[in-house]
Amino acid sequence: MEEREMRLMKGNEAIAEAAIRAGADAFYGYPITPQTEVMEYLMETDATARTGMAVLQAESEVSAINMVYGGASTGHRVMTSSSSPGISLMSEGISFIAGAELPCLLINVSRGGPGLGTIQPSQADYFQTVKGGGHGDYKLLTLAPSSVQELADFISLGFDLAFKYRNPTMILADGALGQMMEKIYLPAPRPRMTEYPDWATNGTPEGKERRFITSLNLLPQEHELVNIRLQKKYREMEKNEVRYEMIQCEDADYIIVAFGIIARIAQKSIELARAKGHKIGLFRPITLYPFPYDQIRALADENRVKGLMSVELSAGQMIEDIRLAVEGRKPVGFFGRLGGMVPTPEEIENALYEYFNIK
Amino acid sequence: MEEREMRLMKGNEAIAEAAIRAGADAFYGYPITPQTEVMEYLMETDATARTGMAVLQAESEVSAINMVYGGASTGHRVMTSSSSPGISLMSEGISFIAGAELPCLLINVSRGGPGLGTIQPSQADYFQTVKGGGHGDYKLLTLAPSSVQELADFISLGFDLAFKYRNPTMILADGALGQMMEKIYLPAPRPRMTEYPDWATNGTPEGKERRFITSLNLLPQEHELVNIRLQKKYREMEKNEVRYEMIQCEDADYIIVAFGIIARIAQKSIELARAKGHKIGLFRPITLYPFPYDQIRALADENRVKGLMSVELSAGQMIEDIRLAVEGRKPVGFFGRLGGMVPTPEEIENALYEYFNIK
Amino acid sequence: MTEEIIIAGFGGQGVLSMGKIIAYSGLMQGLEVSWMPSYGPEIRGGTANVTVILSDSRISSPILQKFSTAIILNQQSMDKFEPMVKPGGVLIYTPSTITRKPTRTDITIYPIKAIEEAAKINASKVANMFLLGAFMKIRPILDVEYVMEGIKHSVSERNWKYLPLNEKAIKAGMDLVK
Amino acid sequence: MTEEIIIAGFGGQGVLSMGKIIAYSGLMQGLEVSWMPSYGPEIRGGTANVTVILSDSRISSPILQKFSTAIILNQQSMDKFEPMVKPGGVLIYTPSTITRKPTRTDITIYPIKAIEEAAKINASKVANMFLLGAFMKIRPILDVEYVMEGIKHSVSERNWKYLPLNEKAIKAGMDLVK
Amino acid sequence: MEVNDIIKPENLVYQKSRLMAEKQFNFCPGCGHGVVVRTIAEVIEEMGIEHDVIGISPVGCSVFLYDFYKFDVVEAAHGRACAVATGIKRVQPDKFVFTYQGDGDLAAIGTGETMHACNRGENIVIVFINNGIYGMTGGQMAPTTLEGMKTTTCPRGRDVKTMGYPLNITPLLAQLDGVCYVTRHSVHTPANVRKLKKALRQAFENQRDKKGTSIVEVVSNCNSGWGLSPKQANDWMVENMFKKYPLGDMKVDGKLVMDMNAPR
Amino acid sequence: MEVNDIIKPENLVYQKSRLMAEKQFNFCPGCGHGVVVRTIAEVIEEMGIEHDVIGISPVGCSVFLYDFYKFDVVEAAHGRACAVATGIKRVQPDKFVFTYQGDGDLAAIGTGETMHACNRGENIVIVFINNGIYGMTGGQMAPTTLEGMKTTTCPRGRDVKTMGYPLNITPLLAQLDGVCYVTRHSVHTPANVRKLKKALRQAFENQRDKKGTSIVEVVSNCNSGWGLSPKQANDWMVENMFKKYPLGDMKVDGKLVMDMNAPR
Amino acid sequence: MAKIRGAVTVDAERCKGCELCVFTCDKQVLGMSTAVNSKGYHYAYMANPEACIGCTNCGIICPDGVISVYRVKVEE
Amino acid sequence: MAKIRGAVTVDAERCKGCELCVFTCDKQVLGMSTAVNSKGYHYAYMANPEACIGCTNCGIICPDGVISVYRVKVEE
Ligand SMILES: Cc1ncc(C[n+]2csc(CCOP(=O)(O)OP(=O)(O)O)c2C)c(N)n1
Ligand SMILES: Cc1ncc(C[n+]2csc(CCOP(=O)(O)OP(=O)(O)O)c2C)c(N)n1
Ligand code: SF4
Ligand code: SF4
Ligand code: SF4
Ligand code: SF4
Repeated sequence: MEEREMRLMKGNEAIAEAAIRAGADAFYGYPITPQTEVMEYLMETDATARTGMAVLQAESEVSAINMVYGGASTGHRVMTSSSSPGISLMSEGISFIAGAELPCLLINVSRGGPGLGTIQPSQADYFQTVKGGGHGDYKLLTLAPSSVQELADFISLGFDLAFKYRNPTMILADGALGQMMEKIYLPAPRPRMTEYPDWATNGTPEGKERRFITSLNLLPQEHELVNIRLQKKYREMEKNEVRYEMIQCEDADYIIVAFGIIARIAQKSIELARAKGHKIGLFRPITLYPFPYDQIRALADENRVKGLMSVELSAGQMIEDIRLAVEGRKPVGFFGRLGGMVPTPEEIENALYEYFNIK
Repeated sequence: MEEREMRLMKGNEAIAEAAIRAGADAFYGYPITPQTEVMEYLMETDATARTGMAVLQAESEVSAINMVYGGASTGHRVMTSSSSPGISLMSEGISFIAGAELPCLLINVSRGGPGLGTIQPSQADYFQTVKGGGHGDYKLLTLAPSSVQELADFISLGFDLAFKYRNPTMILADGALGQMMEKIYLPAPRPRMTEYPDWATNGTPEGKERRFITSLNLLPQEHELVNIRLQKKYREMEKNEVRYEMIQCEDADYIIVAFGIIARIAQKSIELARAKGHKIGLFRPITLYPFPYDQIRALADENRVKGLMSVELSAGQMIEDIRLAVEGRKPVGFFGRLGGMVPTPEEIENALYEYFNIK
Repeated sequence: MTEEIIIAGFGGQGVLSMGKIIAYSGLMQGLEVSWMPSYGPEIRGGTANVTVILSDSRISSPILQKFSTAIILNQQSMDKFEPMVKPGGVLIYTPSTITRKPTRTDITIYPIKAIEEAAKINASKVANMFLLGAFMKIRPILDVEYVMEGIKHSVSERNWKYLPLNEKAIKAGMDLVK
Repeated sequence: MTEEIIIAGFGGQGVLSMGKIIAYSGLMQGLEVSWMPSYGPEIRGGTANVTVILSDSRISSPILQKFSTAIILNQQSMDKFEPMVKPGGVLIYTPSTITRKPTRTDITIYPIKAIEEAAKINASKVANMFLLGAFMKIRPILDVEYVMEGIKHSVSERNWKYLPLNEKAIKAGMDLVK
Repeated sequence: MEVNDIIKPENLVYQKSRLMAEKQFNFCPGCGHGVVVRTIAEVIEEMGIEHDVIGISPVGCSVFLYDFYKFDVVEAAHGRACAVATGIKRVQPDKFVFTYQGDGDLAAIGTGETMHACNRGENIVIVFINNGIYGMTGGQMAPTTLEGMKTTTCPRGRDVKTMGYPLNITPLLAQLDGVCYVTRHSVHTPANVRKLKKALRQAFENQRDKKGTSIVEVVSNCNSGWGLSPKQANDWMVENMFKKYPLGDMKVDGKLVMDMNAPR
Repeated sequence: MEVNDIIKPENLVYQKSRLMAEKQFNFCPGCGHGVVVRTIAEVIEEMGIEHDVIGISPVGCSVFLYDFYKFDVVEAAHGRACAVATGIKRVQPDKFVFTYQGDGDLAAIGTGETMHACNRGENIVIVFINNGIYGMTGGQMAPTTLEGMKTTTCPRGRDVKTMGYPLNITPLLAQLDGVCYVTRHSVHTPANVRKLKKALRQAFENQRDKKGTSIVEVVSNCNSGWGLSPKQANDWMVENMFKKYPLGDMKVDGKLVMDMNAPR
Repeated sequence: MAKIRGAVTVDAERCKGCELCVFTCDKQVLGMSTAVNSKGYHYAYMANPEACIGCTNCGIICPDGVISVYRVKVEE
Repeated sequence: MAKIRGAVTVDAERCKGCELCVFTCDKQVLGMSTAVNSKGYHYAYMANPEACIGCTNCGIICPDGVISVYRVKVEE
């Protein structure tokens, strides 16, 4: 009876255990701190023996993402995880996967950049994840967990969304989430797939039309149609998949917007501030793409709300999306720590007081 | 007497000839359409014989960008050029170059994505260039030429800015610019460097302190300082290096914002519209990073201006920067063609009429 | 004055180089020029075309959907570009490689037997120069002397020995226009 | 109730595993817990520390700058964490590995000779269990029975044979607190 | 007897495989790619495995492989065919997976993917077209370009001192433990095509028998890139390419059969 | 005679090279990395070329090479040291450029860069530390991990059928025309260290004489990753690693000197 | 005595005029048309049909697979 | 007769206690301290200084380069 089993687990281990339970068919990856425990756990607990899942250490991240491309093209549930520099190496492959409309699960347990940087937690890959990354007009469905429990829960959700839209899902975590242990309830195991989608190139059964997977269209008029189809799909995602959490926003004069681990810390700041009588609320985007523009705009539209502040482990990236939502309605402040540093609840609290001149 | 020599040249050839004349020390690249002629021209005209410049065909883009990293670390003028998928493969290396603060020149003669896409012109790598791309908080000085002449002129400018800020410069061109021939005046040749910057790891002369190049800082408190230094540098660039062109904006009721080749086409649209009595202006960002936020905001602040429209060869990327500049002051419309398609002047004209309900 | 030309045919028919010569000639003559090919199909056996613009003022868009002159060397290109000639414009084509004749009545149409005539003087390789000559006669923008300069610039030095042949072909092409 | 603990020392002194046992024990006892290491230095020979939070309500930030209890095993960690103990908090340390004694007067300080005592019974490997015992005595949050459960969960089965030794060490550690 | 009396269904002795799709090849006239592509289809047809085949097209002149076949094909990014094949094979170990790759794809940008798939002994077939040049992008130097040979990125001939030596990669791959079968062929004569077909069959049978990686190299022409007519290109190939890349088996059934001391 | 009478500057017969910086190594106790790093410094010091040297540190346990030396060092991205070296050497052909790389760096993620730098005969020195494991990230499987050997990503021992075979890469690199010198050493005894030093000297002299690529492999320990004490690790290495990776020269002055038919 | 007679069909529209079949046929059966197909290629045809023995060589060598080969045994 | 005497210094603060020098010294000169340095390592020292012949082996094998070796020729 493995259902809803309680465990104390590292985030990275939770990813691995949840993947096995989500019926993942393959994990292709390459070691990199701070997420190496994902593959180590899969190997240690012998995922292959447990469910038949394939686990393979690739020779590089470039290879790993292209293995994912291959596995995904057959309609199987395949995944990889890496950390910032490794994700950069995957950019071309990710663009190919998005262009060929293949479902798969990507995980970035990100660390401080640019370059080799540090191995400490960072959110400076926000832009890379939701705007740029690879070339061309594409979007990754992006989930941002803020606890080990969510990290685990988002694995099967991530796969399901990926298959729903034939689009890669990215889970943007960070080194702290990967390394910390928390109590989690493990999701109930579900079996691996036995039926694969119609488009999958997994060998053409007799009497069926053969399939092919490509992202190439030399004729621009044809390629434009592909792009239009992609954009339509993105509009669908934007309509259906926005996820967020609001904490004590109902009466808040000021709103902190933060995702991932930093939302947890900001929540503590809010407790501290409220104890002093300051009404602060927390808006936590759970999907970074699609971004909860409308919900943030609605908050900014409330007369009560005097301002918002983006708190990030970066020099200010998500703040652009917040500003795009707010469009000048209210001031949008910023507080961030860089290069692997994590602020304390008090620092955030004080930054808020300072920016909005709260006494 | 090679000064200001007039030529009919392909954009790609102009890049190569201008690089030789800019005193480039090395070109490391890998063939990819639509920019392969850059290296071909360097080989055909024997750049090495002309100036001693090193020209090397790498085994991949990953290798090419890391060769650039190496050459740049010695304080030499090194460059590469590629097109969209190749640039994606360079993402990790670019992040390393930015993190280690190395000057170099990167060129993206971009094509339609995502994935293998088409080889036709596109601007869908805007986000990749100015926001995301590699991991971490870094910025590429980005120049967007709209003619073969500018393409040539931006080579030495690009190198000079790169050395001024110890930062990579990216020239974001597109397949049309790379492939078209125009009359250009070639820049006067300048010699290769003979003195290298102090920080360069080109062998420590006797009595000097040795140098090293890295982007690693395991201690996050130290890495945060590096990031703060980077951010300061970016603020400097934002102060000093914004470049743009305004065409007939003085009396314009509506402003088209467009960069690169598409600005040329939009200019024709403006001619057509003005012939019909519609006062349309063109704002052309020349630097995409730093983006001319203030100038666009100032335009949007003018009472006369009723709206702006972003015209792009993408699903809408630069429009986010325009909206960040405008912040709701005026409506911001969008017209774009995707996946390698290029709109006609008439299409743009009509899109403008439609969006702003002009009759 | 702005002349907006499309030249279109199979790869190998000298389409791009004819465009290049026109552009170079314009340059020699002090005009603004742009030359924009349908580039690098990374596939073989497709059609090739090039847009050449000559103007006495700055050229805005190098990419066009309407042309003042079309020079057409195969059927596919005829199908595509006949409708894109501006009313009052010119369409030049090689009848031997065309199965369906152009039907527009609001433009001037010139069938030019460049291929046959070139074959007659054993100069099939310069059939495109016959067309160039015809174009020069029909649209008298470029002077022969500048065009010869233009050719000189657009071919490598070791091919200069063919300059007289080219000149001959151009002149013959001019004569084909009645 | 929220107990915010920092445990810090050299890698190899059992810092992380002590934290893990505390966290697991809390879990067994029905508390909310979080365990946040200073992780994977990708370099060797540095210091290791872990933040463990036990609480009867949802834990917000797993990363803290102020602690109710600090358990310190080397000088570097003493320098860093002594100032981070909340007024009224507790600081436990191993005197033999510390050269500069703590000086705060607004907290309660317990030197615990865990290393020497462990050596005495030939159990240097479980010196950290002595400290655990002392902690349990000083901050009576965790019951021994749950702690033994916690140890069982946090070590692999083949190491269960050491459970009695661990229990002995914990009890001895408790006795070290006067 | 008239020709029309002969051309009757019952007299048919050769036609292209029914696994070839209607789409015409985009290859240049006379390019060896076409022969290889067709021959693969013949082998798959004869083995009757078309319902269990997944092909992988590379980026290169054969990028449109997926347009040419009537079975499943996945288009890989440039150089990554072996990684894509691995990704497919590991979740579908009972399917037949083959890659089709040019020299730039397999031996330049894809060197790492190729080496490691072979070293892992991925149970796949690798068809490797060595034409000494980058065809698709218009004739640049490839790793396999011969010394002194002219391409657009070595217009005065490959200078091995600065540009590297012609990379004879299959003999190296043959030495990897995971590799079962390595053989080199050509398609310039019908006899050679027949030999290639046998080799391809052997390769797919190895895969069926789970013997590890099989590599079939085809030394081919690129008449466009070489600037020669198809016939001239084949002649040039025989005279020049075969010296550096001699035809024959290198490894059979896991055993090296080449002269290890031969110069390469 | 008292010890203190002996310990006098004039009696000094051995100390670490003056090219070593003050910073302490971050290597684990007893790791072979330290010995190799120091030995390189000795060679550079003895050749008097420290003003013309640029070293390249990889990503791996030796990532901080730049902290250890008193000459110029550039830190490369994981696997790209050979490309970085190429980029440097091509603009500074008269400097001495060397890379220092682990097995993951050189033979997994960097396979392409390594192969092609060697094939181009880049005139550089490659120092290759083969410890059969990924040290820096905490002991995962490397391409060179032995069959059956346990690591965190093959906790039940490397299963060559699914995880690939131990990759013996230097004999392959030795077969590339651009490569001048390939030799394999170890640092577990003073005699071996002395041999290594000679080899390193040879390699740098090759570079001085513009002879192409020189590769010095060092079979080393990773006691942390292997879960052994330093002494045990060295013993295990002698017994197990040397079988698969025997010490000795493979190529000298452009000529192969290894038994081409030996099993690898 | 039995004699082998062969014949081939060439899909003229798809022939690219590479002439490899012409060079390959030992019996000099094939030749190239003077006319071109819609792609502008001269295509192969049986210039000397009597000589064909249906050996399939031309079919095997044709890169574009446009040749089908037929063969009969004829009693003389 | 001339005899060779040697001695070594160990930078105790930088010694990581790997013991490789101890195993390497044929003359059993070196031993490990019971005390630890500030990093917590037991460090090497000359346990048997008389025996040292200054062969440099310990210095060469020390991964951290903490050993310096001295040698004199002593006339007996
Ligand atoms: C990442 C990337 N780099 C470069 C290219 C451009 N490109 C397309 S095909 C090709 C090489 C083709 O040569 P080869 O693999 O030898 O195959 P061939 O065309 O000769 O059959 C290159 C460099 C690309 N598409 N993607
Ligand atoms: C792109 C990228 N992928 C992965 C890593 C993580 N990483 C750091 S070092 C290393 C491997 C180290 O092993 P090796 O090269 O054998 O050197 P060693 O540490 O054993 O000396 C890895 C995978 C990284 N830093 N960058
Ligand atoms: S370019 Fe070369 S390889 Fe490509 S199709 Fe043409 S002849 Fe064949
Ligand atoms: S079948 Fe044989 S004989 Fe007949 S045309 Fe073909 S090659 Fe010639
Ligand atoms: S081989 Fe095929 S394509 Fe070539 S000429 Fe003959 S029939 Fe035509
Ligand atoms: S110098 Fe030689 S004899 Fe002296 S301690 Fe070192 S190894 Fe032993």
